[in-house]
Amino acid sequence: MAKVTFREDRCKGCGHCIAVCPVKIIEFDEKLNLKGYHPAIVKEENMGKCLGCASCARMCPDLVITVEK
Amino acid sequence: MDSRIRVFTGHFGSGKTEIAINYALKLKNEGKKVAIADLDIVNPYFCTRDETKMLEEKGIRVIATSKDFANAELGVIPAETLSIFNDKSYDVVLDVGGDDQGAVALGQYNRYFKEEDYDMYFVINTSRPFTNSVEGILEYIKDIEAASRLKVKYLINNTNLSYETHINHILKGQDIIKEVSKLTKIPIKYVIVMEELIDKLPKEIEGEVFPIKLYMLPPWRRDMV
Amino acid sequence: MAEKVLMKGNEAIGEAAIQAGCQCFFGYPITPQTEVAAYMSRRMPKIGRVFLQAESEVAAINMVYGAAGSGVRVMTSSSSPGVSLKQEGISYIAGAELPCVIINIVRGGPGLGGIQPAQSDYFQATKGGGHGDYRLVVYAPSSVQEMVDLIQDAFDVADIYRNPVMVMGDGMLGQMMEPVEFKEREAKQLPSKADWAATGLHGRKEHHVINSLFLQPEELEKHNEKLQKKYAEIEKNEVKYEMYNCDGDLDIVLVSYGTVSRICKNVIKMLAKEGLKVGLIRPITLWPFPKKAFEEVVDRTKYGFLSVELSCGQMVEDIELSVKGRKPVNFFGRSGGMVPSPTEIANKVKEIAGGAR
Amino acid sequence: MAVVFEPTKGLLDVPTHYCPGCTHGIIHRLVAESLEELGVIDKTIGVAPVGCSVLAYNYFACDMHEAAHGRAPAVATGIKRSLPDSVVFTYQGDGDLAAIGTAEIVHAAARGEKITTIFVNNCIYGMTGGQMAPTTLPGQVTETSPYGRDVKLQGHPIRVSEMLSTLDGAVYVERVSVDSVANVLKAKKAIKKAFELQIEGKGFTFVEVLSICPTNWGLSPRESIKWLQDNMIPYYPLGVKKDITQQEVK
Repeated sequence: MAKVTFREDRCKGCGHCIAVCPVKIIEFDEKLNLKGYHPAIVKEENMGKCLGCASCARMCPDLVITVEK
Repeated sequence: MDSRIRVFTGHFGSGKTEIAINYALKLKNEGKKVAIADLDIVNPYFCTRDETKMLEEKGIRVIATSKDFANAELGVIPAETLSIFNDKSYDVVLDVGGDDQGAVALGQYNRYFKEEDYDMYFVINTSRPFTNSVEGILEYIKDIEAASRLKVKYLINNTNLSYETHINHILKGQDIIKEVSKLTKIPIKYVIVMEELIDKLPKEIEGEVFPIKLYMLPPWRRDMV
Repeated sequence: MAEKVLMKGNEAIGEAAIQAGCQCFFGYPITPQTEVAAYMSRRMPKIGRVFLQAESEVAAINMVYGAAGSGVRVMTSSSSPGVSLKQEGISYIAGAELPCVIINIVRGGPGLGGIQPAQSDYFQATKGGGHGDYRLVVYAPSSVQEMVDLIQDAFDVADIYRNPVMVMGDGMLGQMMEPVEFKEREAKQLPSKADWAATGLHGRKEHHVINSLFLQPEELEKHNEKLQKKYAEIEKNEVKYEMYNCDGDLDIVLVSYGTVSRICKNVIKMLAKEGLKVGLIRPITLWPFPKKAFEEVVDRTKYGFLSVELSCGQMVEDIELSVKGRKPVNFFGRSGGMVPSPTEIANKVKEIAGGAR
Repeated sequence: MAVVFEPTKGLLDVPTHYCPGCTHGIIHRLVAESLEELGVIDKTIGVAPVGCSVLAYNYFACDMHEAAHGRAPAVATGIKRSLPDSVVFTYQGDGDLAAIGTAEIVHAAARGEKITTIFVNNCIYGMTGGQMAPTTLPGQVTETSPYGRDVKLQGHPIRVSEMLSTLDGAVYVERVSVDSVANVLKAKKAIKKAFELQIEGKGFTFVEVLSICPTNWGLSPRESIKWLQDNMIPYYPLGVKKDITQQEVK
């Protein structure tokens, strides 16, 4: 049981997190954030697959992600 | 008996150059054939080479970096210096740059100093900050002997405070230098004094009183003399 | 009273800085100021302070920048070409409003110039030198004793205004030996550095940033206005000058700083014998320039002013700005490392006075 | 649930100016985390360069000092010598460190200055808009090498880590990369070790980090990562170039 939280308004939409997620549950949101990006998110229904490995957070240049397990 | 080659060393700013110039003039007055060599690689101005004209007019041979290069900061020794070791008809005065950094320039002539006796003088001004104590002076003697690979034979008391020199400065310096002399067994050969103070010196002072005239004066003091 | 010692100007600079509490010295050898570094290298380690020979003047001044930002008293020393190299760092230090002391023992220029005494750095010292609207306080002592006294002032003034201060001497002053006394000075009440120095947080909430970059034009302009206000304060409070033989009616007033001013004093004595009444204004601060000294004598001076310099008239413009066209401003100088004799200067004075008659 | 990963306190909670995907953000975080974990944020002074990371002083939570282009190691020297108990780092790009500041970095290393330098190498000048850097690869097109860097005309790239590792004053020199999670972890280890050795007073420590510049390379962040892996790593091999603690063990 793990959980990732995205501070969506800090996200610049670079996609590094999406590329490194081992279970491929991160995707760009259809909505735009305050800056006009499609921020990275994990949909509620996919959160169960999260391993809590924090790969996404480690590749994020913008301190968007917090990971709990 | 004095040696033909006199080497003036000492702490930077101790007054070697003035003494060397005055000493060369004294030798000349005694009728000798005199050469003075400026081996000062430390100071950019106020050097023997600045007085070349005056010395040559008096018939003294000056060995110094040519005027063309004197301001090039090359810190080089004139090649002619060797001639003073080879041509033994000269009485020679060597004006060496201050401290061990200046004395190191003597090292290259070590071979000649081994072959021929020399008198190395160590000039002391106890109004200078690093040579105001027995310990300070001993340290400089040690460093300069090591750098030059030569031995100090005589001490010179050149204690002064430039245009503010009082007789008490010289006497206080004399006390310190006497202590150095006692510890090192190196005798005090000269006490340097400006002519106007000669009469104030006590008669029984150790060493010969050597009156000097100053040459290394800034322009505003030259014209006012 | 402390006992007098005989010191070379350059050594006295080192000792004066040490006594003023200079914690760090960063330098690079260049004639004719190398003895400053030599003196510091001998003394500083023995009293637990920092001496470091940098790889260049550029590095040295940036080390000063770092140390000044850390809140310690710091000094560097160089000569004209080296000071040119330091200008980048000096501009940053002025921009970041940090205190430090810069010694400049001037030689001839431009380019490599020559090592003999000169005053060829008047422009680079007083008109900025580096980029940007900034000023250095510039002291120009004329004796070894005055140099010692002014270095102690320099550290205080640097701290009070958070501004770099230059003490500028010609090579003669650096190389000559004179008796000096290191006077006991009353410790001044100086502003604390705790509210700006980057020393590590040590529990402080706000992080301190030493910086001269302002991204918004409005912010930079505001910063420049603040600097200008500070410079106006300095102009009001820190002007120093000497007026010599300036009483009564005067034929000519010489204007001269540094060691040349000592020659000028001889000239004044010489000319007095010939019936000419000559005064001397000796700026001790080159910036701020002692404009008010000219107000005192301009109306009493018959033939005007003569700037006597070891440069090609770099000070003349400042004198003209002070005299405001009310009297002629003449110039006599030697450059290339040549020092004028009293007779040369006296002849020039007589030429001006005679020509006007 | 326990927190596995959260933003470090070594960085202030402000968004950075860096382009999307720029790995400066990762490298900032690794430095800040190291300082936080070593408990030294309170006595650290960082020196920011001129270059894309010129505004680094706005992001690090410690005291900061901005330096002129290339002069960070000299500024850091001044700071460390006046405050010897502090932790001092410079954060410099390839133009700053390997061109205009070559003398300063070489001599800081040679003196064994007890500082840590984080050297961000992305083969290009970012701040001024994509000109050739000393580290630009042979054949690489930049604004000022429009026909590709011709080593016959423009000289060869400098492998700074290898160069500095020849100096006795440098005690730890490693080249790392932030192109993958595994390499980010290695980079973190290297940076933290560099600070540890500084704190132990061992000497000059240096970590070169291969980084990307999507904007000036004209590639997407993902393409940039691949370009780094395919082109930079072969020319700039990763790994420890010097480690006196290892030599001591031997």
